[in-house]
Amino acid sequence: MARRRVKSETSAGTGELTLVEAVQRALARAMEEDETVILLGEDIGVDGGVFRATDGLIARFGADRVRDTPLAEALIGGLPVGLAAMGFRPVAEIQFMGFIYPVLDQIVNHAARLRNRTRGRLSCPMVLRAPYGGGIHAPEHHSESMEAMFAHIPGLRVVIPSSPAKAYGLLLAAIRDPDPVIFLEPKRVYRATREAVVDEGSALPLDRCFTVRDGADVTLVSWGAMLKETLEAAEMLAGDGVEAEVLDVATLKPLDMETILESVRKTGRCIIVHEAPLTGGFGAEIAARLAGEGLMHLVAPVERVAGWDTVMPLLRLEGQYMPSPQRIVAAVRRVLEYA
Amino acid sequence: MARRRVKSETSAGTGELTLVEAVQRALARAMEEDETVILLGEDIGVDGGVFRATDGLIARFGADRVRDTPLAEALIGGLPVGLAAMGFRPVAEIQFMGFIYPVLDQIVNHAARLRNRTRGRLSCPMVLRAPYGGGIHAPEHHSESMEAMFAHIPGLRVVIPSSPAKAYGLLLAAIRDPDPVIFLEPKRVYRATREAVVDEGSALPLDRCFTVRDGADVTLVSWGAMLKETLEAAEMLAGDGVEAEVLDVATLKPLDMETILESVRKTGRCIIVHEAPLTGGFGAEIAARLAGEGLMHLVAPVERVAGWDTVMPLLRLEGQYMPSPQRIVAAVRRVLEYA
Amino acid sequence: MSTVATFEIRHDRILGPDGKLEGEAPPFARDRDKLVALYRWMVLTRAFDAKAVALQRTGRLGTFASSIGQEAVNIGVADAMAPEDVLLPSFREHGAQLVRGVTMRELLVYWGGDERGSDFAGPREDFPVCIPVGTHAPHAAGVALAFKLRNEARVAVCIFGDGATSRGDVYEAMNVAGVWALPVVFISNNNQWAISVPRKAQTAAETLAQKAIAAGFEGRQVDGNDIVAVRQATAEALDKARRGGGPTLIEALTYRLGDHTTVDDASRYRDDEEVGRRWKEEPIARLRTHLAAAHGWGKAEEEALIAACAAEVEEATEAYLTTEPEPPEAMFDHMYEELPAELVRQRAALLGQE
Amino acid sequence: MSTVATFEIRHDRILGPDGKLEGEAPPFARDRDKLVALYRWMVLTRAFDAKAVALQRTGRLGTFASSIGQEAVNIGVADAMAPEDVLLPSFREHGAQLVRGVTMRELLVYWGGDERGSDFAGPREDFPVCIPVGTHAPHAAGVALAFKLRNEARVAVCIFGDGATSRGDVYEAMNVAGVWALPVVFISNNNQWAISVPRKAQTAAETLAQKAIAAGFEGRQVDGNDIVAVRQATAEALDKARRGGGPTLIEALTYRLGDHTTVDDASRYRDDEEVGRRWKEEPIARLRTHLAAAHGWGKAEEEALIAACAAEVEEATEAYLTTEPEPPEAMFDHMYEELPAELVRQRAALLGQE
Ligand SMILES: Cc1ncc(C[n+]2csc(CCOP(=O)(O)OP(=O)(O)O)c2C)c(N)n1
Ligand SMILES: Cc1ncc(C[n+]2csc(CCOP(=O)(O)OP(=O)(O)O)c2C)c(N)n1
Ligand SMILES: [Mg+2]
Ligand SMILES: [Mg+2]
Repeated sequence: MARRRVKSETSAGTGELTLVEAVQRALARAMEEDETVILLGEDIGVDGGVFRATDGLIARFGADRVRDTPLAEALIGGLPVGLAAMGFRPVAEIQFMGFIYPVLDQIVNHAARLRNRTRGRLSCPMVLRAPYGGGIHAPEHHSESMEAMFAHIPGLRVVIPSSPAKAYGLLLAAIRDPDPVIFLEPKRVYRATREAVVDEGSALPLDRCFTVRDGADVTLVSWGAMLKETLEAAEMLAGDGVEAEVLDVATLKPLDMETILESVRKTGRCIIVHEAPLTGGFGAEIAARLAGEGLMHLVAPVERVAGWDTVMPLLRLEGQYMPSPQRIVAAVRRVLEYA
Repeated sequence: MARRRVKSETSAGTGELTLVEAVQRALARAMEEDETVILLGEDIGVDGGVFRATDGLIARFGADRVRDTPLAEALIGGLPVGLAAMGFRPVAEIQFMGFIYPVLDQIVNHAARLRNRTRGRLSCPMVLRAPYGGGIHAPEHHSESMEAMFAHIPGLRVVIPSSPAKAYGLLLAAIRDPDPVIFLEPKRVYRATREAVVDEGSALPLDRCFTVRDGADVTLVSWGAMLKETLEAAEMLAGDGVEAEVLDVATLKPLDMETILESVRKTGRCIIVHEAPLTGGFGAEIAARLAGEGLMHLVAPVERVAGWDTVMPLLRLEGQYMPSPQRIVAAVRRVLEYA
Repeated sequence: MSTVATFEIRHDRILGPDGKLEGEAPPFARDRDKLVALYRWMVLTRAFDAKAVALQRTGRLGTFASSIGQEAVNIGVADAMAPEDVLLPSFREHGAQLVRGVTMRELLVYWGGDERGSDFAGPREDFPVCIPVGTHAPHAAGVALAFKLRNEARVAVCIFGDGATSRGDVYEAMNVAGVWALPVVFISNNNQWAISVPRKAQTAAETLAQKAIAAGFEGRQVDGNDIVAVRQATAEALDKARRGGGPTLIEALTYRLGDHTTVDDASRYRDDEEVGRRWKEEPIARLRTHLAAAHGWGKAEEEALIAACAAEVEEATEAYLTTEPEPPEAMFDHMYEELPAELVRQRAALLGQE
Repeated sequence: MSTVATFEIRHDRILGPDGKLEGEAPPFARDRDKLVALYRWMVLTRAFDAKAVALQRTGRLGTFASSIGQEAVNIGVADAMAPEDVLLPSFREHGAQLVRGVTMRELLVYWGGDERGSDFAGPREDFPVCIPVGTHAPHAAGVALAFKLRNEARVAVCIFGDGATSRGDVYEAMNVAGVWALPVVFISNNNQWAISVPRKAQTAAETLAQKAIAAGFEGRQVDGNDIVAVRQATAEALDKARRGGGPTLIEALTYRLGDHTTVDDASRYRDDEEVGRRWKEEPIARLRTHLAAAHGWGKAEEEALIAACAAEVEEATEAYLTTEPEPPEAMFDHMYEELPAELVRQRAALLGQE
């Protein structure tokens, strides 16, 4: 189907948006630009999504392009493969990451390899969106962070925005990307802050880490919701004259290791912060690269401040599970003891 | 149901077995010992499993305890949860790892957390067996190695035997373990070698790495089918006077890091070898630990010799995908250049 | 051309919307004490629901899914079960859990964000609520297989919603239950909505009961606001399962009178007019009308019962609010029967860090 | 008690085992050229199958799944399709793929372990074979949705086996196809076995056609060894789908005369007696008998056709065996439209290491 540019209904320009509003704007922008973009998911239509990420889109683009699916996650993983192979750019939503596992069969066995297994004859430009992570006192099974599972799958891109502006630019890039992208949204940040977002359709790169704070003493690497704790830790450290450089990985796959190495070359110390369980989390990949190409820059052990290797607890103990600025600062203090 | 010891029909004692025969013996032994052990899977009954891992068991234990399921992997993940909660010890088989993804929902959301989410009221002593890995020129989707996905899930144990004797002892331990165990069998080794196996029901520990070759110059860490390539590499190196210590991780979760650290303390160098794609593979976790607790022992970068970050190719290029002794030796040579 | 198979789906209603018994009623439908007991459970459940919502609104409970309007399904199903049967509920079966012996305090502890709420003192083998929709259906098949293998005359009862019938694992579980003739009863608590998605958008099947045809066993439909029909159909299905007759799927037609959960706003997607209409069919008033007309149920008895239920709920709430918090290390202590070394270290780190 | 829904499953056979037309036959069933063309495709498919098995036995092909005995389903379905329709085959639909325009050489290249075999020169939008059983059913729904959204009069045709009907994703795909009235035809190529598991052990459903009842659309059964009935039922389903009538599930009753694949030994789990009986119903002989009796098909024509097919197969085999191997870096070159830096490095490492 020919891509047709539809004249923009959105009053382009800058606005102070929350992350979830930025997601909605990016979806609207992409749908206007390209009529092959269609949305699929549970409660994304009249309800506008349980987090309102698709608020108003069914009214604007119609029920053909904003489709409530039956309650069937394996289907939500598989329908887009057929659509994408026929030239559409489906953006599917899984309501919470805890319900994402049934899509893995479709993502690993089909979406991520359709291009390769047909030697380029068919491809799969789909985006799978899902809110991830804890911190909003959601019910059981609603607060998981399983990005590492996806980052291990060849053929995918895995993107996690940490702010409204990044959500907007990275989601547009993900939708325009010719290959499948897993786009995980930190629901804890959905409404936590507002940021100026220029809604003019410009995308951010899908292969770049962002340096969000400069510093020469230690490198703090994180992504998604944990950027907040990490930046708070950097503030606390600055109070004691410790300058932490903070990197937002943003795109886990493909990983921009150059930016991380460059920083560690300068600081010699690295702490990786993520919410997912420590063992086998994506922090391990970054630490492993540091143990490899980066080893000669390290003056101190690489520490990972992560979720414990336990099930994400129900809300009463949730706070004790998530990495805190205090845990990050404590880790930094330990690595600073090495000279 | 009370556990009842049934007198052994197996002529106990030592025999030269292949790995798949050792699996069959362990299953038979466990079923004799404990009538709550029951097998579930596709073609495990009259056919004896497509690899014959359950050969003859339906004749010996009956169709009630050796059950062919309908062709439904999500079910094969979920049925055992109900059985285990009611006091059985189900051992379920997924025919090939490429078809294992539909069980993840049940494993992550239920099997791995039933004990925790009921604070011990219910538990899930199930074993999920699956042949994994490449090298036998199987069709598309049959040769994956996705152990890292499971090793990231809190509440599981993940075990990968590398030899007949280990398969026997570790599988018995897995079945007797009170918590869910993912047991991945290197199908490439199924019939590749024979080894003396003492079939007297003694299990191996589920929290131990095995040192399979001593050496002081470099530590080679691997598991499953890759032990063969790793040992071949060690042989080649020995020819040139390089003594490699070879460790068989065997149980990836929980990881016995002590044994690995002890070796690296001695050698200062570590190469991790696995068949799964490099990025986010379980080798990353081991390398990350070395970058942390192990950093001060490292004299050279930790290298990972792994599958490429590509889809496992069809059989023509399979050999080019799998780590070879040559690639391992080349990595060792590189790390030996550091003094 | 020949016809190789024919099927039909029956619908049952015994107690009509006007509170009158239609057709022939089972003995218990004429037993005043039994009916009053069922009525009391429904009233208690609604009182509990209201309290839970109030606690959430005031920040003393987590997100909660009210079962208002669906009490007849919950109570009718659970009351028909034998104590030794096993219930596998979804997240909207508070009434059924109460009848099974789970306490209101335990339910509040769970919905308040504390895993101890699923460590029921009462029905030790009942499953905890299942949040991932439909994923408990395979467990029910497994539980039923356990009973069959042990030749126990017990039945697994799995309750899920209308939306859940779209999930492949629910189909896979029903299919294996059919081919292995497992002692399990599947209840589709059809409240017409899956959050904002109406029943009609979920499937083109005229009834949800006919989902059982694909699995080769009986599916039937009952008026889910008629507790007599629900209890009777469940009793028949349990009896069949106990006698080796295999599974049954019962579609209970009811209506979700409230929001999906305390974080949902149903006015975004359905109009009050529809809800108003459905209030006229709700199960509690229906039984009350019948009790009044047929059994002289009066104002005094009604007020006494309401007061008693309110008191029970208050007591449970009090017990919940004064429950000692669980220490943080508890998140480690039930991960494995024996905690691996690595987790022992992490547990220590957690404590050290406080 | 009332009845709220009734269903029936029809079974069709037009060309009987004795080679005689039963009941009323569609025009094409009386068209000699058409019947000969269909016959030729079936004979070619069987010759191809035999060659592929021989190549595997001699180490020149990977594991292969023969479709011997199931040719009528393959050819009947594909021949009814329009070129612009899209086929989503399982791994046992070689005949259907050939009719669609995939070459024997391409099929051999794929089964020989080379991804280029799925880069069809002919039907560019047809899907490659699907090895994970049933996982292509959701793709078929997606393809059909694409057609519907573009108002194209095209239909997705998804073929899977009897075992596949136990998979939840096949059910989920059928359910959404029903509720969205998607232009898709599902064909269950029921060869009575899923490796060693007989059809009866797969489900208690009397027919597989009735799986469609759970999804709210028509399911019908045909004699899968009767190519006339298969083609006609498929044509009717395609026509209905094209006219906006939504999906159909066709259960084609046939039999797997060979082993499951070249690594299977069916004698472990089924007796030759059964297989011998089934040989009497196989589709090629059936049509040959009819051609001979009704259209004077003779020895000369038969021998010429066999020889021509053998020659085609030989030629394709020769082309396959002389296909230049793909360079190893090809495993990288189609992972992404643009190869990320990390993979560029790995690709170089692969080449360096040779
Ligand atoms: C697998 C899964 N997907 C999505 C959700 C989010 N969710 C919670 S309840 C619900 C709707 C369930 O509808 P239904 O089965 O009819 O049960 P009801 O809520 O009406 O009782 C959804 C989509 C979930 N909990 N699990
Ligand atoms: C999801 C999945 N599980 C298991 C297998 C292994 N396997 C290959 S074919 C097959 C049986 C398929 O039976 P059926 O659907 O009847 O198709 P048939 O082989 O008879 O054509 C099995 C179990 C697979 N390929 N995919
Ligand atoms: Mg509902
Ligand atoms: Mg079959």
